[in-house]
Amino acid sequence: MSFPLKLMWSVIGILVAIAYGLLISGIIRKVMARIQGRIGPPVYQGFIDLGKLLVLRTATHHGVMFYLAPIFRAAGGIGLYLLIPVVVGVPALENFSFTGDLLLVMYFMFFGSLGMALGAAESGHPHSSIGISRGLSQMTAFELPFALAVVALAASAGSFSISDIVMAQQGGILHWNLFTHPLAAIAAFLAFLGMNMYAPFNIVGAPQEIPAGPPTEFNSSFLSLMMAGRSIFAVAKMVLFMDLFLGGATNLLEVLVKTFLIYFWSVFVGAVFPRFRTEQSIRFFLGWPTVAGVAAVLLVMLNR
Amino acid sequence: MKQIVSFLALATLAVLLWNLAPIAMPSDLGPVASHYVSHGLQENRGSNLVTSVVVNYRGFDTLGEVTVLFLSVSGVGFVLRRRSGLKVHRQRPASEIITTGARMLFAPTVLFGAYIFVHGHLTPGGGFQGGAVVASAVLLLILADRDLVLPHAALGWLESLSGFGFVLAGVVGLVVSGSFLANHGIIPLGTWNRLLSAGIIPVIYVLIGLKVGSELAALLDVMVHAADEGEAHS
Amino acid sequence: MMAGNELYVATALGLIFIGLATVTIKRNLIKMVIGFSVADTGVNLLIVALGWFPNRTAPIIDDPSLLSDRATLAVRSAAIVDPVPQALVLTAIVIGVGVTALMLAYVIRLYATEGSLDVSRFGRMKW
Amino acid sequence: MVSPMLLIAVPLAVAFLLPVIDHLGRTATRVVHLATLAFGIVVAGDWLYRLAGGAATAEILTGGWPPPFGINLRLGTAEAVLVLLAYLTAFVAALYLADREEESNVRGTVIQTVLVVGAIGLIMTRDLFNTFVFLEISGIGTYALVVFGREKSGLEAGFKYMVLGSVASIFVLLGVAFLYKLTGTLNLDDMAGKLSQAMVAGSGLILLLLLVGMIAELKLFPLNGPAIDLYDGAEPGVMALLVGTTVNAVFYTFAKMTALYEGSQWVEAITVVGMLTFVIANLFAIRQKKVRRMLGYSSSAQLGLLVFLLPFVRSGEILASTVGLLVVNHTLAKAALLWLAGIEGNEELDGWRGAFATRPLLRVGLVVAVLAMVGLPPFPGFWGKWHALVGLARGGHPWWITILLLGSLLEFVYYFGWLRRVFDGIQERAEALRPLKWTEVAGVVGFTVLLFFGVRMLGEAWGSVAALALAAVGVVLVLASVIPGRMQAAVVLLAVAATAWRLWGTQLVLSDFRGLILTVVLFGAMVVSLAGLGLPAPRKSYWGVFLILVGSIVAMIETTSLLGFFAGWEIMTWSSYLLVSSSQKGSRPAFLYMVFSGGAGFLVLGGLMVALGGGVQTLAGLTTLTGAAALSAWALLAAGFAVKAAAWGAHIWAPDAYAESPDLFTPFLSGVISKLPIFGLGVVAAAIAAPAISYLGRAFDPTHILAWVGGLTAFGMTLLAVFQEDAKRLLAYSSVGQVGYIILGLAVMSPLGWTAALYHVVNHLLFKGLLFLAVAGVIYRVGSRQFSSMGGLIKRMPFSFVSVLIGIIALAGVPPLSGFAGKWLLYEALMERGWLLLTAFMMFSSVIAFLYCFRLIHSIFLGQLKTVHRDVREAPWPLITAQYLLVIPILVLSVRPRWLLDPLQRLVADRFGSSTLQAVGDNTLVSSFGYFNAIAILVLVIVLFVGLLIFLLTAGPRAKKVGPLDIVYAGEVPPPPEELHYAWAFFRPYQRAFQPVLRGAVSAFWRDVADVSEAIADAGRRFYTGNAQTYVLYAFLLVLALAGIGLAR
Repeated sequence: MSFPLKLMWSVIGILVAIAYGLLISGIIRKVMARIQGRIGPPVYQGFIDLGKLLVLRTATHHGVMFYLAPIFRAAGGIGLYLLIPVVVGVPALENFSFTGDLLLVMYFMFFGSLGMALGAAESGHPHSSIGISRGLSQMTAFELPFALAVVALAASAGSFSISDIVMAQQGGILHWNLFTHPLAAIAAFLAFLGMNMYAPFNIVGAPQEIPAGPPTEFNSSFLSLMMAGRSIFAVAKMVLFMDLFLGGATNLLEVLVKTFLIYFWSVFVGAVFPRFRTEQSIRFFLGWPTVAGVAAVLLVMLNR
Repeated sequence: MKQIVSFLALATLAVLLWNLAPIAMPSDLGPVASHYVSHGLQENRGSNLVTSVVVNYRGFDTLGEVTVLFLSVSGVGFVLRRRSGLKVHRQRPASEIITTGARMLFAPTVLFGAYIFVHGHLTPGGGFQGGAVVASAVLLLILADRDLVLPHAALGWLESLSGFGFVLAGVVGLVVSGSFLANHGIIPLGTWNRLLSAGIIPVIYVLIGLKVGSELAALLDVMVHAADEGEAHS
Repeated sequence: MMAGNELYVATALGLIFIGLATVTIKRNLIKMVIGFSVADTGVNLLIVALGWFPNRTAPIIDDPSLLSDRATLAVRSAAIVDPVPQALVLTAIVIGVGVTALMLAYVIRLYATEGSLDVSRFGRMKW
Repeated sequence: MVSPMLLIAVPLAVAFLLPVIDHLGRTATRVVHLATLAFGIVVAGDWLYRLAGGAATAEILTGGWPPPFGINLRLGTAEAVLVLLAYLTAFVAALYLADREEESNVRGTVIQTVLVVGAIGLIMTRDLFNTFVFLEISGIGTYALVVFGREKSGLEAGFKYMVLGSVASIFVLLGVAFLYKLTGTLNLDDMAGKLSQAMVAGSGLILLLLLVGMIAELKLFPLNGPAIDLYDGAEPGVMALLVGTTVNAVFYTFAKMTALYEGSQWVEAITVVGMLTFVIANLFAIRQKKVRRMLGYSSSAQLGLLVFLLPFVRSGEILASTVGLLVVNHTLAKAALLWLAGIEGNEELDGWRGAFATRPLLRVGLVVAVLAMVGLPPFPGFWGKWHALVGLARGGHPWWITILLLGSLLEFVYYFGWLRRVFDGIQERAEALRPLKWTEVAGVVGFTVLLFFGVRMLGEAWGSVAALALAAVGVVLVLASVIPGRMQAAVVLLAVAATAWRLWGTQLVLSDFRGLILTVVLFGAMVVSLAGLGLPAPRKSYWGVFLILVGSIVAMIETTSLLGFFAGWEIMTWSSYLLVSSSQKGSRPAFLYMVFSGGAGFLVLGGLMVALGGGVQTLAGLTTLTGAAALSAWALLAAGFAVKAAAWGAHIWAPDAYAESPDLFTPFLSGVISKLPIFGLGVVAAAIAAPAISYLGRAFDPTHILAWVGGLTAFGMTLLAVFQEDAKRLLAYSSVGQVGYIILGLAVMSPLGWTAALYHVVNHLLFKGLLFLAVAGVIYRVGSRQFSSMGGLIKRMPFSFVSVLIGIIALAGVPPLSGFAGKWLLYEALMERGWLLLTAFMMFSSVIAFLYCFRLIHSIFLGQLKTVHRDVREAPWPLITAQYLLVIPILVLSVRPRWLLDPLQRLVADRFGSSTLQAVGDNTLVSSFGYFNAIAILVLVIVLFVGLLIFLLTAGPRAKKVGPLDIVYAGEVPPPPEELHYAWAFFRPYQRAFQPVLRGAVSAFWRDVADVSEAIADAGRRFYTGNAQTYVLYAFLLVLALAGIGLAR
């Protein structure tokens, strides 16, 4: 398909993804509220916030990096989304996955967070720095089980290409990596909890401790851009997990269902557990999830 | 403890060395020795073969020997150059008998020593023995009178020149017949069993005698005066 | 009348033993020096003994009867003892004298510095 | 020409006359004395010249009779060398002692002269009893002279020495007499011929007596106690004289005597005693606190080494000239050191802190002498040791080689421990020192200059004009310390640029391993020297030594021979050591660096020796090795290079060395020096890798070890880097970690793995050099390395900030910069190899790298600006320029990695065949596992970035900039920036989480190694009780022991 057309499709995709991200986060907040016996905000609260932030009259910034931070954030989210094929086989929804393989995706995940961290750090607010310190720490921690899982999958699929991995899972639910590589799945989905940073791993935002964490100093349009970035980032991650473990998708509906399930998993956990301390969370990821991951890799090696 | 160990070790060592006894038993003369015996007289005309070995065949050893003596005398002088820290209670002067005896014996002893080293190539003894006898004469004088002051300058000159003479003789050999301390074509060898024979050997032996005599005398002097006040004279 | 020279060798070894024993066991410096000269004497005696032969004269040719050939002045090799060890001994003795003299000088100075002749007092430098 | 006899006769005659001459006054004595020695130098030199020119060996008769009837002497090349050496030393020693002769007297001069005579007699005579006479002369001379100056200690030492010496001479005399009795001759050659058939029962004992006597005279273990006391107690100047005369002479005498031991049961005894002395003396020396005593142990050790070699010389396995080199080296270096010890005058090792700080010439002398002593190139000792080892290797004595190298390592420990103190506290020793007479310095200067004759051999070994030229300019710069530092940097820049210009196109090609590394080196050197225009040089000699370093590296890369390679390697080691030590607190880390590098060097040497034992001469020839030889060589080399690369387990030296080395040098150390082990692995070790790895077959693949070592290094160092509070230490750990990735890549042993590793070599040079330079600039301006004392500097040093930003993005491997390609290649390679766990492990540790990357940039540039830094300036322009010289290639690589990858592919192809890495279209790299398109990513990112920027600028209000303290603070006035900046213990929670693995087991292990060996040394040296009688007893026990062993045979 021609390049402009592809471009158009991806722009649409991006917008949809952002919307979906906002929506889903709204749902989550609602669910949480209900679990805790509150009424909670309306489902479309996310859109309201975004709009409000966009139309604010004043904005302050602390310097170049600070200014660029939201851009890093958003670019990271959107870029990640664009690197992952949403529906393999449908060119319109394969985005720019030809640019690179899973390794690229894994590294690109950090692009946004790191850039944003730089900006937040320039704000000079101690809470931002503390939040970043925690965020990075946790990030590295859940990277280990995730990496192990990815290596297991890639090894068995014989490729780092997401499309190939998806293709390798075609032909019925039981061919999904979720079931063919249960251990890898366990490791990855536990890591996923950390990626989403809901309780018990919400140490970065950590309301009662460091009010908003890194974004403390951000306001108005900066914040809006960040929100957008974060939500599309979330969607992208879900799509990635879908491709890796749930055999990808053949149509958008399937995407919706699968991603929602994946997301709900973290919500479900988050609703039940209180927050970890940073070192606890790190130790957690280096514990059983890692063991599961190692086991998964060893299994793959044996099956060679 | 250590003493015991040392004793045992030494005892074992002695036993071990006893194994060498059979080697030490008389056997035939070695090749070198028999050469000296069969050609020594002809080559050096020195009746005293030991002397020809000492002064000619192994003359280089003897030069070293003289050097050793010279060195140790200088060494003693060097070590004793400081006089600090020694207190020697003066003993009373020697008795009349000793002084007179010493004076009486001095000249004959020196003469005897001279005789020995002059006849070194004919009769037993030689430069070293003669020199030692001469020095013993000096010792007699010192025993008789501790405050005796020897003519250092003269001794020094004698010492130096006689030593230098020895080396010179060697170099003459080198120049004349191309070999250090050689005994050919410098002085006619003469006939054996005569005082004037054996070429340069007696000359060297006289020099040695003078050197040894003066050196030992100097040595005695330094040692006796080791406790005296003031810096040593060089 | 002994055929070999066991007597000399034994005596020599005995002297060496006594000398070295004195050196290693006596603590008095002077006695150590004496020990050395005793040992030296032993060695010298041994050397001479090495050149000794039963019933031969000293290597001094003072009468023609010792000559086997008057023309070449060749000496009957069976007539005399080995002259070489005697030459060596002469050197060895003189060297011994020199060393002893130096040792005594040392003792004088050591006594002057330390005021004692006990060898164990002179072990400051170690390890 | 003059008869050699006069070499003895003249000084002797003079000695006899001196007392008389002295009546004319002390000056006359001194003039005559010096004149005599000068005469000797001339004659001996003339003879040496003729003999070297092929003249016949001079045979000298005495008494007019041929041997064996008369005593004869000989003057061959060996004798001539030693005689010349003796006269030279005596001459310079006379000068040195001249000003102390006031408190001495003419007898001192006489004894000095006779000592020379004794030495020369010993050297030249061929008669056994004559040897004894001269032994006594030398002995008595020594006894007499050691009371020179320092009477009390001299007397004590001298007396012990005399006692043992007299016992020894009794043994020798007995031996000689009995040998005469056995063979009927006293001439050495004659006797050696007759001895074999004259052997009878018990005659072994005779040789034993002689042997033990000589062991005592040679000062070998266990009879070296008094000799060591002598070094301790006597006037150093006198000891220098003895080293040059008596010591050498006695050694040569023993060398002549070995003819008698031909085929006897004592040959092994000689070997063992020698080596035992070498190892034990060196071991005991490491605990010495007194300089001169330490030198005594060292001399004993050196003698031991020489004696150890003698039997191999007889058996023809080692050339006599080899031993000669060692003798000359030891004489010159040890004499120089003794004179220096005399000039400095401080007995205690710790008193040497900052010694000669105000006397650069003497300091250079000290360094040169030490380098020569421990056997480093280009000094003669190195060539001697090398050829000796080669001989041993050819003869098949691997264990002797091992022990010898261990002993040499101990030597490193105490000699560089000494230098450590000297380099320590250069400031302290500024007080006025007593003025020196030229006569005192003459010896040091003269002998250190003489030591440089080894350079000739260096030229032969290298044959690289460029390298020699660079080194030469370096030497000039060292001596021309008056030139200001920045100008020297300019000279260096020009010299390196010229070299690059000369080699351009010929050697500087990326598609060849040497070319690649050479490019890295020269580029790095140029960048650093450019930066040097902006920073003050840490030491006057800094740039000179730096050029020597560059020269040695160039030579190492260009050479084709194993010898040339190792010579370059060692010079690289010591020159970099000097550079590391040249900073304020550099001395201690530099010491550790040197010891570990020494160990690494010896491992490499061991590997090379295995190869040489297999008859290999050139690097190219290595490929011919097979089987066990290949494996052991490979293992040793790999181990050596791993240690030098500070791989996990041997990494403890690295952080301090990096952190404390001068800011100007760290980029080079990290960017270039740390790559040389990789060069070694790539060129030397890899050449034999194939047979080595296949040797064990499927049983076990040794590359696994290398791989996991690399992996552990990468992980461990990265983790440690996270917790550093010091910018340079952080980067230091990071560097070592990065080298871990490279080692891992090489260990994969596949085309892709190598491509990854080499790509990373270049990339690491670029971004780590960049980071170190940027940090250097910051440190230069801020005056501290602590994160806690920085912060918010982005406002003051924007350029440095940008450099660091680019640097960390490239380091972290985050797309779109060049780092990602490296990581991608590595993972693909690991997956291909099937090392899945390692892949995940590396992904993990490379993510941990983000932590310290962020830490670095945040704590320095972001956060709150300290009040004191309100007006710091940007780093000096040369520094910035240097940084952007590195930024450009990074960006280029980010756009088109293929510009580097394609040559690398070709490079790797000729070793492994082509890799699975293909290029689809123009920009997409495809491996068997995955793909990525650098340009596409870059475009994607840029488009998004620009788009969003435009959005941000247009949509929403115009943001207004607010001050750093204008932050959300619950309506309170925020505290001063010092308290707001969150930099100290930034990753505290992370540290808590990893507590279990951070116990520092490795450093504990090395500490134990050090403690144990020191404990052994301490316990061992009690053996020297200091009691004369005990020492005599040792002599008896030695006889009995050897007799028990030997006669049992």
